[in-house]
Amino acid sequence: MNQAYRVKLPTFEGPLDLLLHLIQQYEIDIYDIPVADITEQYMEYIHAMQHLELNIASEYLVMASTLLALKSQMLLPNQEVEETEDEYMDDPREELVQRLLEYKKYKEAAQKLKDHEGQTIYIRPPTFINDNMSKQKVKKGELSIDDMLHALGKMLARKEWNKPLDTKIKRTEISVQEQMRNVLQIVKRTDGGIRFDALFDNPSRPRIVATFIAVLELMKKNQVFCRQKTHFSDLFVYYVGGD
Amino acid sequence: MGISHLKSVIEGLLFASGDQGVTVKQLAHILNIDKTTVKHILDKLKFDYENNDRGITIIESHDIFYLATKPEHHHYIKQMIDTPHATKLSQAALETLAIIAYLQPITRTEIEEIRGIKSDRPVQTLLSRSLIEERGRKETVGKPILFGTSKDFLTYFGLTSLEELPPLSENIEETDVREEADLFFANFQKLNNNN
Amino acid sequence: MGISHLKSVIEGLLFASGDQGVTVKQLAHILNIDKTTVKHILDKLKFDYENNDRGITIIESHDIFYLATKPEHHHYIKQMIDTPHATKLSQAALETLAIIAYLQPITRTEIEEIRGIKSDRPVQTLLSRSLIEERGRKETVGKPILFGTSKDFLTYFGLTSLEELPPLSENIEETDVREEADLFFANFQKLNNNN
Repeated sequence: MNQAYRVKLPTFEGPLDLLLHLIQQYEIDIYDIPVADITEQYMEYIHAMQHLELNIASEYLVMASTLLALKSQMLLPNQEVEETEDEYMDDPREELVQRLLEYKKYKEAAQKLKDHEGQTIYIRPPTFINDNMSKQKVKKGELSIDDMLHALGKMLARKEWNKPLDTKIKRTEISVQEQMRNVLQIVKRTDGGIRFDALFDNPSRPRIVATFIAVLELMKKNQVFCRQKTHFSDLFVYYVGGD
Repeated sequence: MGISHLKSVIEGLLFASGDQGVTVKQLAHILNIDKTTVKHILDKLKFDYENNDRGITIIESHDIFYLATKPEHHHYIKQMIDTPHATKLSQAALETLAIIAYLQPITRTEIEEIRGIKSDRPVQTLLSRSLIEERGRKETVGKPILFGTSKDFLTYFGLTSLEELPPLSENIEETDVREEADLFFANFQKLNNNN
Repeated sequence: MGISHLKSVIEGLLFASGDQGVTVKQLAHILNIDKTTVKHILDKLKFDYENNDRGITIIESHDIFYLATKPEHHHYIKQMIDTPHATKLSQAALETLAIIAYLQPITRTEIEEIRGIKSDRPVQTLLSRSLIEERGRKETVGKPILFGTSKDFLTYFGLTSLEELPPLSENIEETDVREEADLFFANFQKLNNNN
C-alpha cells in the first residue's frame, strides 16, 4: 500500500512523459536533442518539485542522473568529429531517443483508446432453459471462495439496470454505490484514518453487507486502504487521495 | 432514420435488454418515434426471425418483448450448457451464491435488494446445480421461500464446514456487529494475502 | 443438416452462451461438424450482421466468440441501460492498457520499461475493472505473471476483436526494441492491405 504515499508529478506520467513534454514545448527535434538545454529544463522541474516538498518518484531522479551523464558525454572532445551516418549509430543519445519514441507510440495509442471510451458494446448474460434441465453436480474445488468474493466486488462495477417505466423490481434501499460514497466521505473527513468497525454504525443486515462490500470495492479501486498495526489489533481505513 | 436503421437499433435494444425485456413504449421513447412504427418494426423483425437460417426469435409476455432462442434448438443449447466450458458459474450466480452463503437463510427478494437486480435466474441456476436449497418459509407476508447453501456447496468450495467460510453467515443475530466486521475484514485480508 | 440450418443453430448457441461465449471447438462438438465448417458459418453470420438493418454482431476475444450489440448503437442502448457513471480511466491506466493491448502477453516489468515508471497501480486498476486478465506466467527468472486484454476490454472500447485496434503510429523502422511490436505491426499491415 506504500504507493499511496508516492505523489505523482502533476500531469506527467513519469520521466519519459516529462521529457516528451519538454521536447514538444521547445519544439525540439527528437532525433537531435540538445542535451544540455533539456537537462537544464528537466532539472529545473525537479527542483521546483523538491521546493514544493513533493515526494518525487525515484524514476525521475534516475532519469536526472542519466541526463547529467549524457550531458558530460556530449561534452567529450570526440564530438568535434563531423557527424556522419556512422557517427549517428554511436550517438550516446540513441538509447534515450529509442525509449522516448517507444513510449510516445503507446502514449498516442492510449489517446486513440481514450477516444473510443464509452462506445460500449453490450453482451447479455447466458440463457438458461429451465424445462427439465438436468441437475448438474459440481466437482470439488472447481472454484474458490476467492472467486465468490471477487464476484461480489465485481457486482458493483456492473452496469445497473435503469429502472424502466413498468418494472416490477423493487429498488434496493441501501445501494452499495451509495454506501461507497458514504464511506469515502467519512474516510476523507478523518486525517488519521478511521477504525474499520466505526464504519458499521447501523447494525442492519443489508447495511452491514453493503458497507462491507463498499469498503472492499473502495480498496480495489485504490480509493481507500487499510492498515493493521499488529495482528488482531484494530484496523484503520485511510483515504488514498487523488488518483 | 430509415426503417432498416430503426430495425437494427431495435434489434440491438432487444438484445441488450436481456431478461428484463423492453416495452413498445420504451422503444418509442428511445427512438423518438410513435408506437405504431415500433410495432410495425417488431412485426418485421419477427418475420425475419421466422426464416430458418435464424436462431433467435421474439417472445412477448405482458407487453414486454424479449429476444430468445428458438424452442427447436433447445436440444443443442442444453448440450452446450452441459459441456465443461459452460459449467463455470456466471458472475450473477457467484454474486448470488456469496450473498446466500453470508446471509442464509435469505429470501429471493432480499437477495434482489442487495444485488439491485432481478435474481430469479441465478437462484434457479444455483438450485439446479444443487449449490443451494430451500430452507422453509419466512414468516412474513406471502411467506417467501428461504434459501441456504447445500452440502454440495461445501464440496464445491472445498470446505469441510460452513464455519470455514468468511462468515457473515449463520450467527448474525448473536454476533455483535463489531466482531462481525472484524471477522469480515480478517477474512478479506487473508484472501488478499493469498494473491 | 444444411448450411442455413447450421447457421440458425449457431446463432442460437451464440445467443444462449451470452457473456460466457462459445469456442469453435465447442460448436463443432455440439453440431458434430468439423471446425472449418464452423469457422465458415461464423464468417457468414458476421457478414450477415454487417448489414445495416442488423443490430447485433459477433465479437471474438482469445478464440471465444460472443454475440454483442454494435458499437455504433451505444448511444441508444445507454438510454435504456443506466451505466452508473463508470469512472473514465486515468492517463496512467490508459497508457498501461495500450501497452498491454498491443504487446500482450506482457509482464508488469516490461510495461514499466516502456512507461519508464512503476505501474503496479494502473495494472491493479485494470485488473479490478476486468479490462485485463492474467495469461499465464513468463518462462524467465521469477516466472512473472503475463497480462493480456479481456473480452471486457473489447466491449468497453467498442471493438469486436483485437484486430480492430488502431495501428500504432509510424517511425516503426527503429523498433528493434521488441519483436512483438514488429509482429503486431506486420499483422496490422496485413489487415490494412486486406481492407
